[in-house]
Amino acid sequence: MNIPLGHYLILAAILFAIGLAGALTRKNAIIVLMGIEVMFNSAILNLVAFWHYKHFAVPTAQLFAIFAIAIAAAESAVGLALVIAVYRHYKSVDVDEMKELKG
Amino acid sequence: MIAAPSTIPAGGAITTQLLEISIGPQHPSTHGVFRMDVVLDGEVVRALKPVVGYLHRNHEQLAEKMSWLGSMPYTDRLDYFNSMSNNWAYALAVEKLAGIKVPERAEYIRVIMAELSRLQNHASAIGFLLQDCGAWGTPLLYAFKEREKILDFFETVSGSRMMCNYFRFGGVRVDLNDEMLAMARKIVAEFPKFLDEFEKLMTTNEVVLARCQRVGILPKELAIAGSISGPVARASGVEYDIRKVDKYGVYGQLEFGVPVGAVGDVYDRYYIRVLEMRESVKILQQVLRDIPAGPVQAVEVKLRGFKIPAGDGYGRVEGAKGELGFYLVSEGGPKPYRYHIRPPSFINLTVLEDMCVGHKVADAIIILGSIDIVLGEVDR
Amino acid sequence: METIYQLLHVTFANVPAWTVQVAAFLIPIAFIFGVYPAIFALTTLVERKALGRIQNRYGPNRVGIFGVLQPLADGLKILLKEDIVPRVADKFTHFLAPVLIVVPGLLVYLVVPVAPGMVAVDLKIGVLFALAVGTMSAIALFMAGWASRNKFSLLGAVRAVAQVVSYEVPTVMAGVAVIMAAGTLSTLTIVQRQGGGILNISNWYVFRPWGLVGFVLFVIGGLAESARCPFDLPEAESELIGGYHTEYSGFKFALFQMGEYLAGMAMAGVTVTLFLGGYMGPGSGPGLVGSLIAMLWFFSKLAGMIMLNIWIRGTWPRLRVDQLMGFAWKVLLPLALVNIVAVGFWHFLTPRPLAWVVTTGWLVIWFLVLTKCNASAILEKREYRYV
Amino acid sequence: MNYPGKGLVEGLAVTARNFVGSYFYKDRLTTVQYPEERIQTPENSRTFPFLVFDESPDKPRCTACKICEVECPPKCIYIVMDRDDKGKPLQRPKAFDIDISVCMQCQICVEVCPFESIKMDNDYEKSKYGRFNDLVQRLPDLLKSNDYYRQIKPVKAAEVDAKLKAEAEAKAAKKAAAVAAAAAKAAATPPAGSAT
Amino acid sequence: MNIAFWIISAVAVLGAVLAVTLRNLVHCVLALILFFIGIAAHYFLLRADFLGTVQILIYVGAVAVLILFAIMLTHNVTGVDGPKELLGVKWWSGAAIAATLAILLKKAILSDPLATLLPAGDKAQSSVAEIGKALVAGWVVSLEAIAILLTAALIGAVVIALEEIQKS
Repeated sequence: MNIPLGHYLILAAILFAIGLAGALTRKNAIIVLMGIEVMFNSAILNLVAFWHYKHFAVPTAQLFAIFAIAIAAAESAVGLALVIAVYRHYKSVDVDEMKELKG
Repeated sequence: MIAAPSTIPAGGAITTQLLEISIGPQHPSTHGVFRMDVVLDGEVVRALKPVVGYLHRNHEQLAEKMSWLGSMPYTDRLDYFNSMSNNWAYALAVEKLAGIKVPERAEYIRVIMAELSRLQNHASAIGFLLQDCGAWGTPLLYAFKEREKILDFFETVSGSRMMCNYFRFGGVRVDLNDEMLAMARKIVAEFPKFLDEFEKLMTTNEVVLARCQRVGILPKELAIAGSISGPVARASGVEYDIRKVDKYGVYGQLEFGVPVGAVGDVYDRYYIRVLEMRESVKILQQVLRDIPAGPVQAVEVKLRGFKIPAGDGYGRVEGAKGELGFYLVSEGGPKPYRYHIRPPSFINLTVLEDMCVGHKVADAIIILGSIDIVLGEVDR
Repeated sequence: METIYQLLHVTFANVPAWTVQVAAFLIPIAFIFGVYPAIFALTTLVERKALGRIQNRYGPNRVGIFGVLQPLADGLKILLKEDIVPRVADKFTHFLAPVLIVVPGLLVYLVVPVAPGMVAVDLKIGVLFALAVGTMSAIALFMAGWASRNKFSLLGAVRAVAQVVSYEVPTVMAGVAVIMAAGTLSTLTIVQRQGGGILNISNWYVFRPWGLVGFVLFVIGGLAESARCPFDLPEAESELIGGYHTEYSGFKFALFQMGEYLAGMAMAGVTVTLFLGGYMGPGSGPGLVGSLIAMLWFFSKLAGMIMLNIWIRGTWPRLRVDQLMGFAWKVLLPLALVNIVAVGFWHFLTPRPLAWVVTTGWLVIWFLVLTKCNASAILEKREYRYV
Repeated sequence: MNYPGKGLVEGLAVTARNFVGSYFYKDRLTTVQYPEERIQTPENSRTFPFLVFDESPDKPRCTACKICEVECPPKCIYIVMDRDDKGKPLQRPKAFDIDISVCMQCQICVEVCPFESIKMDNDYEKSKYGRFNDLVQRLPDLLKSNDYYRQIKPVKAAEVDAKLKAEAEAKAAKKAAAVAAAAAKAAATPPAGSAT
Repeated sequence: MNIAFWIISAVAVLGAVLAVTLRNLVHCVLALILFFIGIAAHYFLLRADFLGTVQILIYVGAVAVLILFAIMLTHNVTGVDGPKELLGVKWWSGAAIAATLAILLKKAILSDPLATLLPAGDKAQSSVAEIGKALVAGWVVSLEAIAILLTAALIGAVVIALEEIQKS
C-alpha cells in the first residue's frame, strides 16, 4: 500500500474540478446542488488523506471531517428547500430564468 | 373522466399533481368485477366514482321470457353468497301475488335455511373485511372453515353448495329428514365457539381498532335518505329490520334482538355483523327445537303451466346484505310481464363516495369491504 | 477472518502469501453466500407451512416428502417464468433495482458473528455499519417503484422510502443503548460481553430492563425496515396490488423476494447479536466443539426470531401509512431516547438492586406517559342496543 | 388488567393455539388430498343430468315428449324424435343432446319429466379438452342403467322404482279391467244381437 | 493492495462524471450515489472506517433520498430533462474554468515535496472511542454548535418549503 499522498491530492483535485464543471455548466438547479456536493466530498477526502499520511496520531482531523459532513448535509437540505420554493414561483428549475431580483 | 381540478390553483400552495387511478375491475380487493375511479392527492382520496356493469347478465329481461318457475334457479345467481334468501324473496313475492298458503313445516325449514345462509355470509364478510385490513388470510380461513360446514349441509339438503334452487312456490323441494336436522343442530352448536375465537383474535386488536374506528362514518340521516338497508344501516343507528317489520314466515313467533349501532363507522359495521350472527344462532336454536311435522309443499301448485291471476305485487326479505325485494307484474299468463329486483348491494353502494372522501386509499378499500357488496346482485 | 488467516497460513506455509490472504477473504464470503440464501429458501417453505398450520390446513406437501423440495420447485418455476419489462419503463433502473435490493441484505451479514472469533469482517464499528447499510435499501426500493412508471408502484415506492427512513431512526437509537452498555461498536466484543453468568444466559442484554425495551424496539424496527407484517405497507395487495414490485416478473421478482427476506433475516441476526447474546449459550466456547455448539445456538435463535416474524405475519392486520409514521415518531423514538437515559442510570448506579429498581421505574413511568398521550387506538367503549 | 398490547397478544395466543392444535387434533385440519382422498358426495347432490334405461340402452324410458326441452330455463336440451321408415313416430329419441357448458344444473328437467327418465348424476369429473362439441353430451354418453341410478341414489331410486311399479300394476289392472269390460260387453252384445 | 486504490478512484471519478453529464435526472442521482460509495470506500482504505460508515449513513441513506424527493416534487414524474434544458447559456466558459483549475492544481501538487510522502499503513488507527472522547472533551462547544445548526437547518428547510400552505 505504497500510494504516495500526491495521488490522493490529484484525485481530490480532479473530483473537485468535475464538481465545479457540473455546477457551472448545467442549467438544472438540482444538478448544480449535486455538483456542490461532489466538490464538498472531494475537499473532505483531501482532509482525510492528509490525516492518514501525516497526523494519524491525533483524531482531530476525523472530528473536523464529521463536522464538515454534518454542515454539508444541513446545507443540501436547505438548498433543496430553496429550490422547491423557487420552483413554485417560476414553474421550472432552470437556473437561467432566475434572473429577477424581486421576491 | 371526473371534473375534479387537476392541480391546486397555480401560484397558491405547493402544486402536487392529483393522481387519477382506477382501482379497476382487475383488482384483488374489490369483491368482484367492480371499478372505482379514484382521484388521489398524495394518499388522500379527493373524488371516487364507482363504475359497475361488468357482470350485467340481463336477468330481468330474461325472466320475461321464462315461466315463473324458470327464473327460480337464476335467483341463486343474484347474491351468490346466500342463494337461500334470494329464493325465499322470489317465492314470497309469487306466493303473495298468487295467494298460495305455505304449510307450517315449510315455513320453519325456510327460516332455518335463511338464517344459516346469513351466518355463512356474515362470517365471510368479516373475514374479507379483515383480509382487506391486511391480516394474511387467517381470519378469512377460520370463517371459511365454518362456511364449509354450512355449505355441506346445503349440499346434503338441496343438492348444490351455493346454487341451491331449493325453494318452490308454496314450500320447499326436499323435506329435512332426521339425519339432516342432526347435522344442522351440530353446526349451530359449534358456531358460537368459532365466534368467540374470532372475537378474541380481532375485536380488541389494537391494529384493527386503529384502522377501523372513526373511518368511513355513515351518518344516520344519510343512511335513511340513501335508503340503505341491512347491517350497514343498522350500524349507523337506523332501527329497521324487515324480520321485525313484516314478521314474514315464522319470525313473528320467535324472540330475537336486532343489534343497532351508534357511530356507523367500519368498526360498527364489523361488530354489528358479529352480534347479528349471535342472534341468528339464537333463532336457529329455537326453530330447530320446535319444528313441527307435516307436508313441505302446498298441494295446489302445478309445476308446469302455473299461471298467476293478473296484478302486481312486491315481496321482500331481510337478506344478509339488506332488504332484497321482488316486484312482479303478471297479466294472467305463465310468464311474468315485468320482473324487477331491489338489490340491497347496489343501493348500499351509492353512498360509497360520501364515506370515502377525505380518507386514505387504504381506508377506501376497507370501507368498500365493510359495505360487503356482491357484484352478482349489483349488476343483476 | 483473522483466525482463518492464521489457520490457513499454518497449513499452507509454502503457498505464496497473497493467495492465502485471498482465500482467507473468500471463505467467509462463500459461507455467507452459501448459508443465508439457503436459509432464505428454507424460510419460504417454513413460512408457508407455518401459515398453513395456523389456518388449519397443511402447507405445501406435494413436492418432496413434507414439501421439502418446494423451494427448489419455486426457484425452477420462477426461472422459467417470462420476464416482462413494461415498454414505458426506464430499462436501466428497472434492471438495477432488484440487484441493489439484495446487496444491503447480504452486506449486513459481514458483521454478524456466528461463532467465537468467526465473523466475516471484524470491523471495530460493526453495529453502525450494519445499520448504515440498512438504509441503502430505501434507494433500491425507490428505484424499483419509480422505474416501472406505474402509479401504483410509485405510491408503493414513496411509502416504502418514507417507512424505511422514518424507522431507521428509532432502530439506531435502540442500538445505541446496547453500544453504551457494551462500550464498543464491534459486534464480536458485544457478544463476548453477554457471555458468562449462569449457563452463559443470564448476562444476555434482553434480561436487563433497558435491554427488554431495546429488544422490543429493535424487533418492531426490524419488522418495519424489512416491510414485514404489521408494516407491510409498500406491497399491500389490498391497496396497491404489488407496490413497488408490481411490474416485475420472472427471476427479478425472485430477487425482490430474496432481498426482502434477507433484509428481514439480517435485522433478526442483528437483534440476536445485540440482545439475545449472539452465539452465547450453555455449550458455546472457543474450542472446535464449543464453536460448533455456538453456531447451533446462533442459528436456533435466528430461527426463533424468524418464527416470531411468521407468527406475527399470520395474525395481525396492517397499519395505515399515517398511523405507521405517527407510531414511529411519537412512540418509538421517545421510548428509544428514554432507554438511552436508562442505560446511563444502569451504568452509574453500582449497587445492582438499586440499579434494577431505578431503571425499571424510570422506564415504566415513561411507558405509561407515552401510551397515555397517544391513546387514540385504545378501544372506545361502544354500546350496542337491541331493538 | 388492560395493558396497551392486550388485543394483539390475545390474537397471537389464538393463532398459537391453532398452530399447536393442528398437530395434535387431526380433525382440525380441513384439507382433503383430492386425487388420493375424495369426500363422499351426499346422496342428494347433483351435477349433470343423465338418461335412465331399464333393460338395454336402446330402450330408454324417455319417450321424446320434449317437455324437458321446453321447460329448461337455459334451453340446453335438444331432442329429435325417432321415426320408422314409414315416418310413424316411435316413442324413442333418435338424438338427445345436452350442452353441459350451458346447463346450470338446476334440476327442473328432472321435476317436470312425467316418465322419470332424466335424473341428476353426481359425477363431477366431466371436464374435457375441447371447448364446444366435446362439451355436448350425445345420447350414448347420457344413457346409464337403472342399477347405476340405484347405486348413486339408493333412497331416491327406491322411491322411483316403487312408483313405476305401482303405475305399471295400475295400468295392467286397468288393461285387465278394460279387457274384462270389453269381454263382458262382447258377451252382453251377442245376446242383444240375437235378440233383435 | 494498491490496485484497490485505482479501482475505487476509478469508480469515484466515473460516478462524479456521470452525475454531472447524464440527461435523466434520476440517473444523475444514481451516479451520485455511486460517487458517495466510492468516497466511503476511500475512507475505509485510509483506515478511517468510522468516517466511511458515517458517509454511507448520511449521504447514501439520507441526502440521496432527499435529492430524489426534490426531483419528484419539482419535475413531472418522469424527471427527464429535455435536450434544450441540458446545458446553460454560456456552458463552455464554465468548463474552461474548471479545466484550467485542474491543471493549475496538478502542477502545484506535483511540485510540492509533500506529494511523495509514503502512507502510514496500519499505524493510522482510528478507534471510535478515541473520537468520542475527543468530541465530548476537547470539542464540546463545536459539537453543541453543530447540533443547533442542524436543528436550525431542519426547521428552516421545512419553513421554506411549506410556508406557502398557511398563506393560501
